[in-house]
Amino acid sequence: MADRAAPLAALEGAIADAVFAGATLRTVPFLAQVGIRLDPAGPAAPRVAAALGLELPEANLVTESGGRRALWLGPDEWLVVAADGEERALVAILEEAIGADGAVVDLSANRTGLELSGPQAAEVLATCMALDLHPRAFGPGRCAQTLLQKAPVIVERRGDDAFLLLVRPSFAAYVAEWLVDGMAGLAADLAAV
Amino acid sequence: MDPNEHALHNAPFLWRTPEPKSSYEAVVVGGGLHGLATAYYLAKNHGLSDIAVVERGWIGNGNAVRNTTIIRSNYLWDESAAMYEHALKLWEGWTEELDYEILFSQRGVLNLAHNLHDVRESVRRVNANRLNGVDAEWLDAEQVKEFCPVVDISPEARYPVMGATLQRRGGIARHDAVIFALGRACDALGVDIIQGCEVTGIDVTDGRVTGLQTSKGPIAAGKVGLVAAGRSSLLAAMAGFDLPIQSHPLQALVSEVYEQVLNCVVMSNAVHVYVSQAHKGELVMGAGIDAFNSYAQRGGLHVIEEQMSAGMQLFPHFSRARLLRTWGGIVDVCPDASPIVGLTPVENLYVNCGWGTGGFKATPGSGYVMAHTIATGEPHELNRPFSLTRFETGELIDEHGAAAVAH
Amino acid sequence: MFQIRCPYCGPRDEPEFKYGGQAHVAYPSDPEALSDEEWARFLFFRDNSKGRYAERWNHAAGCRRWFNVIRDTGTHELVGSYRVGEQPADAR
Amino acid sequence: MRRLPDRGRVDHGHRVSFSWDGRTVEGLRGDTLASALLANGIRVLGSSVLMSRPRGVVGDGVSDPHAFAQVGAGDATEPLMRMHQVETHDGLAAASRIHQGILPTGADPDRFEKRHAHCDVLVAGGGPAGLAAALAAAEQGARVILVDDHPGLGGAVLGEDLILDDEPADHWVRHAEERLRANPDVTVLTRTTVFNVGDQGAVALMERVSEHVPADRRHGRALRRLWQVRTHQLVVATGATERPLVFADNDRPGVMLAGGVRGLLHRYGLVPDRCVVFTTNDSAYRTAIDLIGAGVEVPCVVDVRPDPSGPLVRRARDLGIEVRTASAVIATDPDAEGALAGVRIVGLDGGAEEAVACDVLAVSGGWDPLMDLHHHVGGQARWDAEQLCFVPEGTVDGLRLAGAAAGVFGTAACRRDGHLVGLVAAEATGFGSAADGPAAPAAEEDHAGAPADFVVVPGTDPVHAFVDQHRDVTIAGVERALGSGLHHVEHLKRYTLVGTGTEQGRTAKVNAGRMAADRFGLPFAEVGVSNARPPAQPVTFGALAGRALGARFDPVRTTSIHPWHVAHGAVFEDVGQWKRPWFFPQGAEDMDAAVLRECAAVREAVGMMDASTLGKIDVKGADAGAFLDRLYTGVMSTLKPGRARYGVMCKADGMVMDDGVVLRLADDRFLVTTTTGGAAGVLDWMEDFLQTEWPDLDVWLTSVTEQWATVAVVGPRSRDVMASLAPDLDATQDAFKFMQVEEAVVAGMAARVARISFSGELAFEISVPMTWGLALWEAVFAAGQPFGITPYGTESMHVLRAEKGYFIVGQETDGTVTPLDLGLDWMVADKEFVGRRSLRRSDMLRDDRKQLVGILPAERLPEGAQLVEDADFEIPVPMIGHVTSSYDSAALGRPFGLALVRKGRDRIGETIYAPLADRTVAVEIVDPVIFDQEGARRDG
Ligand SMILES: Cc1cc2nc3c(=O)[nH]c(=O)nc-3n(C[C@H](O)[C@H](O)[C@H](O)COP(=O)(O)OP(=O)(O)OC[C@H]3O[C@@H](n4cnc5c(N)ncnc54)[C@H](O)[C@@H]3O)c2cc1C
Ligand SMILES: NC(=O)c1ccc[n+]([C@@H]2O[C@H](COP(=O)([O-])OP(=O)(O)OC[C@H]3O[C@@H](n4cnc5c(N)ncnc54)[C@H](O)[C@@H]3O)[C@@H](O)[C@H]2O)c1
Ligand SMILES: Cc1cc2nc3c(=O)[nH]c(=O)nc-3n(C[C@H](O)[C@H](O)[C@H](O)COP(=O)(O)O)c2cc1C
Ligand SMILES: [Zn+2]
Repeated sequence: MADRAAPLAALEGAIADAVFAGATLRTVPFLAQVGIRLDPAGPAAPRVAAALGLELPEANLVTESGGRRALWLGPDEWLVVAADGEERALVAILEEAIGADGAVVDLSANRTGLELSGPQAAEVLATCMALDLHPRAFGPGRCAQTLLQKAPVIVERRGDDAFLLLVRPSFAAYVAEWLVDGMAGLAADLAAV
Repeated sequence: MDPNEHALHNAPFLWRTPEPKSSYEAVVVGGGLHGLATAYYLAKNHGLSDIAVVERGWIGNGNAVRNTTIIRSNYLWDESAAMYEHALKLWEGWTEELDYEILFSQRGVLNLAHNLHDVRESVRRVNANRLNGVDAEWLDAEQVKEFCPVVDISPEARYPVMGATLQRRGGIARHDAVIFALGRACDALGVDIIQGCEVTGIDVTDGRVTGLQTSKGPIAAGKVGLVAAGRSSLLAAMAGFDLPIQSHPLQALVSEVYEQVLNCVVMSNAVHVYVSQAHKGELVMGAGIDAFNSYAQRGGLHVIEEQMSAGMQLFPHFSRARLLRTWGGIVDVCPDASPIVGLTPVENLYVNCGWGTGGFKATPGSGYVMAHTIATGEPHELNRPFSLTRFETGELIDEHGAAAVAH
Repeated sequence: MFQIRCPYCGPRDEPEFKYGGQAHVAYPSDPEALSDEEWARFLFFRDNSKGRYAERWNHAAGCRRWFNVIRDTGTHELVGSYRVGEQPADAR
Repeated sequence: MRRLPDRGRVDHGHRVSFSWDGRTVEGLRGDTLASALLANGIRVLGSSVLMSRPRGVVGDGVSDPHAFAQVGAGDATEPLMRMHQVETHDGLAAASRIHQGILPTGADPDRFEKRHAHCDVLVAGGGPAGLAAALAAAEQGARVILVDDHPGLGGAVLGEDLILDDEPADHWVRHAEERLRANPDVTVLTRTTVFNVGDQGAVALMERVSEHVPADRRHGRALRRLWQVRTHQLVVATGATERPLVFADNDRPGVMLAGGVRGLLHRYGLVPDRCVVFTTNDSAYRTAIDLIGAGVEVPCVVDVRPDPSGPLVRRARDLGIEVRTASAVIATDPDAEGALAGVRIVGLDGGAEEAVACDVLAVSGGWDPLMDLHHHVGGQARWDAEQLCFVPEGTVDGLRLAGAAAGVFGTAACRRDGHLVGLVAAEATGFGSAADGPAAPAAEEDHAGAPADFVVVPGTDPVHAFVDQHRDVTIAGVERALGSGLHHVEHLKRYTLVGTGTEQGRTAKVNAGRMAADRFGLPFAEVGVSNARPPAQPVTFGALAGRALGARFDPVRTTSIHPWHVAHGAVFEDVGQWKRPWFFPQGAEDMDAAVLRECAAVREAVGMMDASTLGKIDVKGADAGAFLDRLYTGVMSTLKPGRARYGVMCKADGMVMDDGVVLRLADDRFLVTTTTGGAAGVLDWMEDFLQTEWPDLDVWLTSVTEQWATVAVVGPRSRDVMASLAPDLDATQDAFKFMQVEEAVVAGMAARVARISFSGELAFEISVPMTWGLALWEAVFAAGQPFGITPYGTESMHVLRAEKGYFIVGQETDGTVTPLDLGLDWMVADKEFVGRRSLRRSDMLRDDRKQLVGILPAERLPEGAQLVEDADFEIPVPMIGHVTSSYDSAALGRPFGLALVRKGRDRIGETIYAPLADRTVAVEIVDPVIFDQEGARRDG
């Protein structure tokens, strides 16, 4: 039987070729991703936190523990991200914790990952994304839903020099094209200095 | 050599600058193209001699000087086609009639189709136009290239050109010249053009208009026509009624001046481009409408950036053309993208608005029917369907979906 | 290009948002009870004033929340934003 | 002009060579195109477009009305480049074209980039004011971006010989720059123009990244980069521009602005042989003084003022320069080329005309603060009757002006002003307090004498005295316009074209306005000048488009099965951003043949289609059913878990908005499907009602469009395919009914299977997570082989549904069609839903509305054909409808279609006509359901 297909399989070569001293781009084809909808002031919030072993973060923040992260997506919406394969277990414990007080949806195939790291990672993003990435505004532990050109993305700062982008598969090639192109431009700048 | 031999405008006299009289038989509020055309036909066709146009700024300062001057009449619905075709026929005689070089150039208007939906709707419109007596052709991609060689029709394009409608009688005219021509013609027929005169109140007694409050004092009026485009809602409010109008910024831009590269008007709804090359040589392009309400006469640069990347799809070698100037107008958008021309809840008060992004082309027809409406108190056959009451009955003339409505 | 403060995510650029027209216009609770004229007013007539204006925006590319903004339609000044259910006076 | 070996900021030891109109010219490193040509004795740059008069360099900056050239070759040629901005380098190719450019004819070989940036204080202009503002704000802790359009910082300082703190002002500039560059929160961008100011601090910059470098040393770098900055505060320190005076033949090459002549000396070491100065104010005396210092002959300074007396005037007199007071230049004399050979000077209170030979006339009519950026966002100006220029009036939120741009003209005063404005800007964005900030540097008072209020030289020949040199507008032209009754400067502009040229009349507008004011005896403050609009300097279309070209213009969205479609030769259709297989031609098949084959396969055996692009929304919560009832015309709350129902949604105006199948997955969970194009809109629409109208409903919406890939298996043999794919699923009619939903293992994958049919045939839609879509597709294809499974695209899908009379949103509907028009009365339930009230409006109740019908035309019609009542007609003819869908049917063996026809349902059985360009086709109206009217095929 055939296997799962990585959404950016066809672009792996171009992505590898784009890497330069300033930044590295890598695909993260599969991740467990589970959407949570609930009222943060309601009864389900503490149950979910307990079940996950993770507080649900406040606006624009990420909480992390035991290989799971919760990303804030909206005032009553989070995305739990964990290692590929964990989605079934996660959905089960979350369904259980939430019961009738919210919604849990498996979204593992709904987005794919792109990891951008390196000293110029933020500059690469600045070629195609308007978000203020200054450490004062968007330091590690922060996340946002925003636009990368015309593509909706979730961006998470994973460290001083590292970002994870979660992208709908149908937009992934477009997003990768922009990042690869931004890297090419910065690489040319670097070469010319 | 006298430099004025080159000048475009060379009329020995244009118009007087009178102070308002205390009363007029009829007053047109708004000295844009539609207001001037209304006054012109009131005097010319209906013999009114005691009329004024009152204008808050200088005549033309609204959308008249801001539009991309595209003229065509190939609208989908019968009511629209009749109105715009009437206007186009008048355009065809206006240079002579107004005795002024308005540079009306019937160079052809292409509306490109980029997907099957566009193709279907374009063919639908071409067929409707023909049966309404409006010239219309459907061109396939090769024929588009033949008619307008600079358009990129390569199938690799993100949204390849699948064909286009062509109205050969469509084209452009020099908007500024039309203002001068109409101002002069009105003045010659005795119309008082009163500039710097903002209407600040409308006097209504027993449901009937009696006069105006203005920044130059009160003016009594037997009949009043509101022809104020983007500011129509503000005026209607003064008379105590509402209009189903939202005022949005619409931006346009011109490039620097180049040797001729573009021989016709090209429009594309799907890719959001419309462009022509004016007689001086500048490329004139319209941008998309900004989504929000505004009276600020400016929009966001991102709209223009988007417009340019769209432009590069169709005209890759305009890359080195340069943006010289951008500006915004206030367009009066109706829910069905068709104008409102006719009676109001106030007796002897008439309204002409809602032309939104596309009223320049209608100028002569709009003035013609508005003058008829004011003079007779009844709509002309052509504007009867464009009544304010259609929103109640649901008899809309929805030019959104089908008719390549922008401009 | 506006910078709009989403009451949930903070300030973001205009392309992330979708405009929703005049705020505080509720869908009629009993449409069938309305005359054609009243229904037409709900469907097609919106305030189009110059000056401070309460309007709706949706943070479409962000948290997907609808919220309200007070903006000056004459100057583009953004006075403040507030959540659905709050009043214009709450705008900040 | 000639080059002094020891002057200017050029590198005298480094020659560059470039071409001008095809011939090779040498310049120095640091030269601009303008300075290099002048150094080579090239005074005539070209001729004016209307009057064909020779024209030359006028100033040393971008406001120059003539210094434009066509630069670059081939597809990289760019028209109307500012010569003062083009830095010469080896290999540069430039040509004379000052007023009308030529566009390339091929695609642009160069790269234009964009970059986003954010800061607290953005400073436009790197002169004394801007530098001081940037320093002050940065020292208060603000994030600062400092922008200047020259290659180096310093602004006017670089074009002058100025003293600041008793040393050359350069020293201070260098020191300031070092401090700024050492601060990690400061970005300094040179060769960068602030060209647009928008709302809430959206500022756009254009950086010239590599165009000053020879092409072979660019190494793939961008030519230019558009910076999209979001700043909290904008400090506009863009300096001032000099105004010319109006007299006969003032357009002759050699007639220049006094500040420009100084600039050419101090920047490039260029000097004239003999230079007359003509001024209304003190500043031009610097030109005389500096030129004398450089050893140039200055026969005289012609000053219109009767008794000029400022310190600079005294210094000039001390240096022995002749000052002719109450005098003016009334005309100029040409040399053989038409360039300047001498001037005619007259006394303003009479007296004879005197000819003075010179190769340059340095003119100053005063200075105008450069406030364009302030005007971009609606900033106002007022006439300053003392300084005789427009100065900013009030400020716009978040924007402040400093230095010469604010009407402050002394160098030390500019620095002081910049410092203070920098502190205030920092404070406004939360950094420090202006009151406690670092002390402002001292500034002596400006002792300049009062300037004269003077524009046009009386008695000069109006036909050859230019007001707008770029547009060839003369005094005569302006007067003719004013004489015809025009009163307003904006009319004047549009009648004469003053100020509409490439440089936007920076040197013309004030003088033109002044002439109008004088003519009508109105205060200048009232008359004003025609307005300024973005961009502050022209920007290339390509740079505005940036890298959003080709695949980066608009996302190409594809499903996970797409690679298979490509590998199997599918022809694609654009549906919104999606690429969907349109048909799968085999061999040399054209579309018609492929579609007939595909349709036949579905009706006779089995077909498969990628349905993954349909929008999908997970609707969860106790009130999910009630919520859907309010949005769909039909009832969803009565649906049983495990069942599906088709639904239609209306906009509030009662017109059909979208449609799709709703699956009830559990008591509290539905899966809503939408059209491909409608997905985002429907979700927004639902969220809107949920959040703003019915926040008390317990409903949660989540988009799952891309979570699921869906493969439709369609046709009489589909049950056989299912049996082989999912042996554990009982797909018999009794166990698995139409509109039933099952969870099952399909080809080893956990899947959801639903019996939904858009073709009238027995059909199964199988959904698996998107990443498994391709695997599922391949499994279905393999399992279907024994039954002749045939992949089909959207065209066949459309034919099959049309045979069943199913409409497509956007094809049968166009925003004017209600569910009742489509014959969906049975779906309009007797309960409130959004849009219902609209269906009762009088126009909706008319009995002659257009209704959906089937058509059997005598030949296949184009979609979009219009329909008329009679075969014989004259134009204009009333149209009673149009063809919305039209195909050849494999099943019927004939062409058929759907149409919207006035009173259509009453006309079934009648014949109407479709007039085409060259013939008229008879069309029989039939029931919309043309094939399998009894619905016998649905269950296999
Ligand atoms: C960027 C842009 C591009 C366009 N392109 C096209 C195109 O290509 N083709 C096309 O057909 N149409 C186009 N249009 C639309 C077209 O410009 C308008 O529909 C048309 O000009 C409107 O008529 P008008 O000229 O009378 O309006 P305006 O010129 O706006 O006239 C209204 C006048 O009323 C005056 N006024 C308002 N309030 C008062 C008051 N209280 N007292 C006194 N006077 C008042 C205003 O000052 C103004 O002069 C475009 C519009 C814009 C903005
Ligand atoms: N009457 C006079 O004597 C007189 C008149 C004007 C100026 N000046 C002198 O000029 C100087 C003025 O100092 P200042 O700092 O105000 O101005 P400045 O002219 O020194 O500096 C302004 C800088 O901004 C740049 N600039 C302009 N528009 C720009 C844009 N849109 N984007 C990027 N850069 C842009 C200019 O190229 C220049 O480098 C002082 O030295 C003053 O003495 C004197
Ligand atoms: C068809 C057309 C052509 C134009 N051509 C030029 C031009 O060549 N140069 C120019 O400076 N402006 C040109 N403009 C723009 C006007 O200068 C001006 O920006 C516009 O009328 C809006 O007025 P405003 O900018 O004063 O608000 C043109 C405008 C139009 C509608
Ligand atoms: Zn938000």
